[in-house]
Amino acid sequence: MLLSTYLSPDDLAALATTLKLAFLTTVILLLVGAPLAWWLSQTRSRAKVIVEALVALPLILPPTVLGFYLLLALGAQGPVGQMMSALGLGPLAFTFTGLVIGSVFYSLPFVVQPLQSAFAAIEPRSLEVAATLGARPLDRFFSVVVPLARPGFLTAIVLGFAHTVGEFGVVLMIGGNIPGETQVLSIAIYDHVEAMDYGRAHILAGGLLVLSFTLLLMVYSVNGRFRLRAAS
Amino acid sequence: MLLSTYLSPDDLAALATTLKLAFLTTVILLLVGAPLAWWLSQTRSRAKVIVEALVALPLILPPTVLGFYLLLALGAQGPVGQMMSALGLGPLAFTFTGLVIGSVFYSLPFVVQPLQSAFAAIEPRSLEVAATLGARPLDRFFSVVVPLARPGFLTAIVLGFAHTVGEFGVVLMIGGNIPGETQVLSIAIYDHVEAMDYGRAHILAGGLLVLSFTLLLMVYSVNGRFRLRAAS
Amino acid sequence: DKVRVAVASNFLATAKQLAQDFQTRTPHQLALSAASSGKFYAQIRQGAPYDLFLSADAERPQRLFREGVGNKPPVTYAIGQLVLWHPEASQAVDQTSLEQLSHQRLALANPRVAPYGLAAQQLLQQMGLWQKLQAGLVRGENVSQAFHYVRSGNVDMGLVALSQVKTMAIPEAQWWQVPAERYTPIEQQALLIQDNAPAQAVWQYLQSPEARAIIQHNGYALANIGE
Amino acid sequence: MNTLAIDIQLTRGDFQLKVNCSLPASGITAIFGRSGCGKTSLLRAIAGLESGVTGTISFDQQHWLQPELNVPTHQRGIGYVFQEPGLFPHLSVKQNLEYGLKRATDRQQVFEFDQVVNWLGIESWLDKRPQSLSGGQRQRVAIGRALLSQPQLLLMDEPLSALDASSKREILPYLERLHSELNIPILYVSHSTDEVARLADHLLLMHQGEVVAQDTINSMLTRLDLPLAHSENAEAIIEATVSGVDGEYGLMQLAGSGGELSVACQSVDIGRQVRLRLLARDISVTLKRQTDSSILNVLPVEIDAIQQSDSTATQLLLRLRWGKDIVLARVTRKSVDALGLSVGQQIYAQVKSVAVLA
Amino acid sequence: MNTLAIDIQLTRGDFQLKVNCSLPASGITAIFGRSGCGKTSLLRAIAGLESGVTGTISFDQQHWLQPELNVPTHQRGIGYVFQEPGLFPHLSVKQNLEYGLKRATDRQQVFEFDQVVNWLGIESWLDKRPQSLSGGQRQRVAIGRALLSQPQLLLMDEPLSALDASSKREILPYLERLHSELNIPILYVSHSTDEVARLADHLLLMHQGEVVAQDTINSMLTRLDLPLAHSENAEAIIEATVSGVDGEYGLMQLAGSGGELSVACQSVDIGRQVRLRLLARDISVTLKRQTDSSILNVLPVEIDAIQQSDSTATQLLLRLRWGKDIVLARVTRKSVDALGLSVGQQIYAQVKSVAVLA
Ligand SMILES: Nc1ncnc2c1ncn2[C@@H]1O[C@H](COP(=O)(O)OP(=O)(O)OP(=O)(O)O)[C@@H](O)[C@H]1O
Ligand SMILES: Nc1ncnc2c1ncn2[C@@H]1O[C@H](COP(=O)(O)OP(=O)(O)OP(=O)(O)O)[C@@H](O)[C@H]1O
Ligand code: MOO
Ligand SMILES: [Mg+2]
Ligand SMILES: [Mg+2]
Repeated sequence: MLLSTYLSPDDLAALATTLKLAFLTTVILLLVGAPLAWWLSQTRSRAKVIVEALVALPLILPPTVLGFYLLLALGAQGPVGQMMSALGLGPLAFTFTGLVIGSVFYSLPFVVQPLQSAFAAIEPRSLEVAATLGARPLDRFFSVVVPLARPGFLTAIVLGFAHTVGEFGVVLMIGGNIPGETQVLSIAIYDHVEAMDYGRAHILAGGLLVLSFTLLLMVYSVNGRFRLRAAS
Repeated sequence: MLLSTYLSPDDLAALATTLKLAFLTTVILLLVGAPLAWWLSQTRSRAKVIVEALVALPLILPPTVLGFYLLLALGAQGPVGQMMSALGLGPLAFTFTGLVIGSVFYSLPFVVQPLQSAFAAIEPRSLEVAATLGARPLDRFFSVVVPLARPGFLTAIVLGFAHTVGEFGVVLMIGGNIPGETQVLSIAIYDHVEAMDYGRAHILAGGLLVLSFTLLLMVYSVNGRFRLRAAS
Repeated sequence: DKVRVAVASNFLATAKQLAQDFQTRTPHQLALSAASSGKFYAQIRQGAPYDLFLSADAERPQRLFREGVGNKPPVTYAIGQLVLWHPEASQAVDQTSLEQLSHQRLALANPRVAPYGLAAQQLLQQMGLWQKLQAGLVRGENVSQAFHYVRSGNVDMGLVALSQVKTMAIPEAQWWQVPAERYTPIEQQALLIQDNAPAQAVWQYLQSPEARAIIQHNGYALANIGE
Repeated sequence: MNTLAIDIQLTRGDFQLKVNCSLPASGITAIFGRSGCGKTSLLRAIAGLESGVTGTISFDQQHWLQPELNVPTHQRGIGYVFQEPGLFPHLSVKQNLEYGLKRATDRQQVFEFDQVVNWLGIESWLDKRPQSLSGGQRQRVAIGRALLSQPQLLLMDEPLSALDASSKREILPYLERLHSELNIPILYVSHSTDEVARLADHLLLMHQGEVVAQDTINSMLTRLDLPLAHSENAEAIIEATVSGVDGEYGLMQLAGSGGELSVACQSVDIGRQVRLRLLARDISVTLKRQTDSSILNVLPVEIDAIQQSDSTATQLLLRLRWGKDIVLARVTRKSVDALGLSVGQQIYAQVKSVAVLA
Repeated sequence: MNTLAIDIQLTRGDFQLKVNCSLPASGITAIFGRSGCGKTSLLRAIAGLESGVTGTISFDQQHWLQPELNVPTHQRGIGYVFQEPGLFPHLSVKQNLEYGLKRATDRQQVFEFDQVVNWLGIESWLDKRPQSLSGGQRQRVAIGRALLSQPQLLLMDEPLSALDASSKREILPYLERLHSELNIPILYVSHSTDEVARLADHLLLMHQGEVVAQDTINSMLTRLDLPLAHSENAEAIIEATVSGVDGEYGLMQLAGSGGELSVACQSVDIGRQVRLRLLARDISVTLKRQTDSSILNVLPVEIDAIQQSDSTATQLLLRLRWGKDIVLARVTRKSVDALGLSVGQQIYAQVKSVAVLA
C-alpha cells in the first residue's frame, strides 16, 4: 500500500488512532451538544449564561493546563480515578476512553456554539406550525429543527472533528503518548520534530494538511450546495 | 496590590502580555475577519469553498505543528524572513509582533465562522429595504448588518479573545518565552507544571479560570440581554 | 512482550536506535513514548502505565523513587554534554563567541524546566554574561526547541546538546563543546517502574556495553557503572 | 354540550386579553374586530401557542386548559392557518402537505390528499420548493396542509388576506364546502365582511381584548346598535329555498319568508336551501311597486326601525321586515323625508343585486 | 419627456418577465393582474433589486438601466413599500422612520417627520420596537418610513393588504393626498379594485409576465374587451364639479358632463373637481324617469353598447353614455329583453350609490 511506503507502522497506528478518536468524539459531541445547544437556544433561564460560560471555558484555558487538571481528575489519585477503582474499573487516564473524554470536553464549545446559533435562527413560527400539525416535541426537533439547522450541524461536525484531529496538549497530558494506543498524529509529528527527524515530520504534516484540506473542502462544498439550494 | 502577593513579577508580566496580545489580536481579527466573513456569506463564487477551507485549516492543524512551520517561514531562510530582511526590517520570530501575527492566523476561524453564520442569517429583505431608503453598501453594513449580527460579533469577540488567551503551541514555538515580551500566561502555567511547582501552577490556573469565567459570564449576559430584548 | 518506555524528548532519537538494537537481541518489543520529563513526572504519579522512565535529569526519577515508585534506585544512563552552536561562524567557535555577543540572540532551553537550560545558565553566570545577555536570550521549552530556533535561522547561536549536533552531523567548525567542569553534570537517570521480566531485560540492556556504545556514539558521556 | 368554552386571561405587554364566551363547535364562527384588538392572540391561546394564558378552555368534552392542566398544541387536534403561510422551506410542496397527514394516522381521515390538492388547484407545484411560489400560492398550500392534518377544529387567521380577488373567489367555495359538507368547526379571523358574510354562521365581535357581542351572523349584522350595520358594507343574510328555475334567462326563483326573489341560476335542485346576502347599499325603497325598471326584485316590506340620528347625517339605515326576515336599506335622509317614511309603514324594497352565498 | 420608460426582460426560474411600456411619471399608476403574473418582479426590477434584468429603464431624464449602466438601488431615489413591512428589528419605530430621512439630506424635503407621523397616526408607538406592533401597525410605519426617505418615485407592493378595513379607510385619504397635493408619482400594486379606483389615474394590466393593456383608469375600466369590466366590482370613474350644497340634508350637487348628481356632502368649495366612482352593479335602468323612489340620482343616458354574449348569460353589461362620460350598468338579460333595450336608445340610469373618491 502506498501509505506504508511513506509512513512507519507507528505513524500509521497514530493516524488510525487519530481518525478513530476524532470520529468517536464527534459522534458523542453531537449526542451531547445538540440537546445542550437546543436548551441554550430556547431557555430564558438565568442559568443559561452560566452554562454558556462553562461550555466556552475550554476555549480560554490552554490545552496543556486543561490536560494537566484532567490528568489530576482522571488519574489514579484523582476523584474520578478513585471512583473508577472503587467501581473495580481501571483509571481512565492513559486509555483511549480517557482520550475520548478529554477530547469531548475540549471540543465541546466547537459543537455547541454553531448549533446554538443555527437553532436560534430558526423561526419560532416553523415550530408552531409543526405543533399544530400534530408533531410532538422530539418529532419537531428531528423533522424541523435538524433540517433547518443543517448548515449549523455541518459546521459543528467539521469544527468538532477538526479540532479533535488538531488537539495536542490535552491528548499529550492525559493520553501519555503510547504508540498504538494513545499516540495521535499531532503528537507523532511533534515527536519527529523533537527527534530532529524533519523528513518524516514534513511527510506527516504535509499528509495531514492535504487530508484536512480535502476534508474541509468536501464539507464546505456540500454545505454550500445545500445553502444555495435552500436560497433558490 | 492583592495580585502581587500571589503572583511573581514574571507571572504578572505574563498576564499583562497575554491580555495585550489577546486584545490586539481580537481587534485585528475583527478588521480582517468581518469583511472576509461578509464576502463568504454573500458570494456565490466557486472560490468560496476554498477560502472557507483555508480559513478553517488552523483548526485542524495541531498548534505545535503550525508553530513549527511558522517558525520555518519566519526564519532567516524562510519566505517571510527573507521578505522582512529585504524590506530592511528585523526578524519577526520571538517578537511581540510575531506573536500577534501567529495568533491572528491561529484564531482566524474563530472569528470568521460565527460572523459568517450571523451574516448569513440576516434577511436579504432588510438590506433591500435599507437600499431603497438610500443607504449605500458600507452604510448598510454598519447600520443594518452589524446591529443585526450583534450576537455573532459578540461570539466572535469572545472566541477570538479566549482562543488567543488559551493558545499555547503556536506561541510556544514562535514566542521564545521572553519575559515581558513574549511570555504569556499559558506558558507560564505550563512551566510551573513542568518545574513541578504545582502550587504556583494552581494559583495561576485558578486565577485564569476565575478571570476567564467572569469574562465569559459578562459577555454572555450582555449578549443574552440583547437577544431577549430583540425577541420581545 | 511489550515494554512501555517513557523517554525524555531529547533522548528520543538515541532511544530509537537502542530499541532497534534491543529488539534484534530479545523477543521483547519497545513502545517509546516521548514527552518532557516534567510531564512524565506528573503522569507517573497519576499511575501512567510505563514500565521504564528515561528522564532528562536526575531530580525527577529521584523524587519519584522517594515517593515510592519503583523498588530499585534510579541509575544514570547518560550524561548530557552542552555545546555552543553558531552556524554562521566566521571564525572558530569557542567561549569568545559568547563574550562577543552583543545584540544577537542566543537560544537556550528554559533553565526552570530543562536540565540543558540549567547547564547553559550556569555557564553564562560563571562567565559573568547572564545579566548582560538577558534581553537577547530566547528560551525554548526544551533543548530541542533551542536547537530548532538556531536551525531555522531565527537565532544566531544556541547552547544545545552534543547529541543534537552529532545526530544532525553539524560540521565541527560550527560548534564548541563546553568543558564539562563549567556546569553541573547533566545526569540523565532511568527509573524502573514495573519490575517485570521484559522491563528487567530493558533495564539490563541499558547498562550493557552494546547500549553504552550507542549512547556514547550519540554524544553523551557515561557514568561509571555501579556508581 | 358541543361547544368551545373559553374563559381566559392573557397579558401581552400593555395589552390585556379577557375573553369569556362559549362558541358553537360546529359551523364557521367569524372573529371580527379592529387591528390590534386581540384576534390573533385569542386564536393562539385556543391553539395552546401562548404561554401565560390562565383560565379554562374546553372543546367538545375535552379539557384543553384547566388550573392544573395544559394540553400541548400537538394534542389539541387543531389545524391552524397563519396570516403568513409558514411553509417549511426544507420540504417540497408535497412534503409540506404530507407533514400533517403522516402525523394524523390515528385520526379519522376526513380529508384525502388528492381531494385537497384538487380543491386548491396545487397539483402542478407538488415538486416545487415553497420559496419558488408567490405569496398567494404559498397560502393555498398552507391551507391544504392544515386540512390534511385532519383537525377537529380549524383556526384560520386571515388566511385569504394574501390572495388576489380571483384566487379568493376560487378558494372560497371550497371553504364553504368544508363547512356545509364536512361539518368541521372553524374559527375564522377576517377583516373582510365579504368573506365573513359568505362563510360565517356565527360572529364574534371583539374590541380592545374583549368580546363585545356574539350571535348568529344575521342578528349581528342587522343590529343597529353594533358597528357592523354602520359599515360601508352593511348587509343582511337571509335563508331561502330554491322554488323554480327560469331556464331561458338563467334565473332561479327563491322563496324567502316574505315572498319570491329571482337571482342568477346556480342550482336546479328545487327545494335546496341557499343563503342570500343583501347589501344595505343595494336596496332602495319606493312607496308603490314600480314597473318599467331593470330591477327584478321588489319586496313588499314593513319598516321595522329607522336609524335615529342627528340632523347632520346624510344617509340613514332602514331596518325592514320581509316576512320573518330582516333586511337593511341605506337611503338618504332627504329621501326619508321626501317619501315621509315612518316605522310600521308598508313599502317596497328594490333589491339591485342579491348574492347567493351557498 | 416626463415618463418612466421601461423595456426589460427578466427570467426567474421558468417565469419570464417581458415588459415594454412607458408610464407617466406623475400620478398613481396601478399595476393589476393575477397572483404570479409578475407584478412584484416588475417593481423589483424598477427598484434595481433584481439582478439579471436586461434592457433599459429611464426615469425623468435619468438613465437607471442601460446596456453598460446599472444605477444601484440607493441612487435611484425611490421609495419601496413591500408586501411585508420589513421594519428593522434593532431600531425603534422612531429610528426606523428616521433611517431614510437621515439619508435624504441632499434631496428636497417634501415630507416632514411630524406631518407623516400625524398622517399615519403612529405618534404613540414612536418609542416601541416594531416587534411589539401588530402586522397592520407595522405596515403603517413602513409606509411612513418610505415617505420620509423623500423618494422621487414611490413603489408600493400591496401596501394595504395587511391592514383591516377601517385602518385602510384611514390611510387611503392620505395616499390620495400624496397624489393630489404632492405630485409624487406612485406605482401601486394591488389586488383591490377598491383601492385602484380610489387612487389610480392610470392602470397597467399584466398577464403572465407581460403587459396586456394600459390606459387611463376610466378607459381601462369601461372597456368591455378587458377583464376588468367583467369583474364583480366592474365600475366607472368620472370627474365632476361641485355645483351646489343642500345644507339641510347634507348633500351636495355635482355637475357632470351629462347633468347633475346629489351625493353626501364632503366639500362646500363650489367649483372643486371631484372623482366619482359608479359601480356597474349599483346602476339599474328604467325606460321612463321614475318618481316615488328613494333613489336620488337618475341620469338620462344613451346606450353605447350592450355586451354580446351567448344565451346562457344571466347578466349583461350596458355601456351607457352620460354626456361625455361612460358608465357601466349590470342588468339581467331578462330585463334587457323585457325592456327591449338596444344600442342608441335613450333611457334612464338609476344610480343607487355614488362614491366620491377625492
Ligand atoms: N409579541 C408581542 N408582545 C407584546 N405585545 C404584543 C405582541 N404581539 C402583539 N401584541 C399586542 O397585542 C395586541 C393584540 O395583538 P393581536 O395580534 O392579537 O391583534 P389582532 O387583532 O390579531 O391584530 P391584526 O388585525 O392587526 O392582526 C396588539 O395591541 C399588540 O400591540
Ligand atoms: N425567488 C423566485 N425564484 C423563482 N421564481 C420565482 C421566485 N419568486 C417568484 N417566482 C415566480 O415568478 C412569478 C412572478 O412572481 P411575482 O412575485 O412577481 O408575482 P406577483 O404578481 O407579485 O404575485 P402575487 O400577487 O402573488 O404577489 C411567479 O410565477 C413565481 O412562480
Ligand atoms: O532534556 Mo531537556 O528537558 O530538553 O533539557
Ligand atoms: Mg392578527
Ligand atoms: Mg407580489
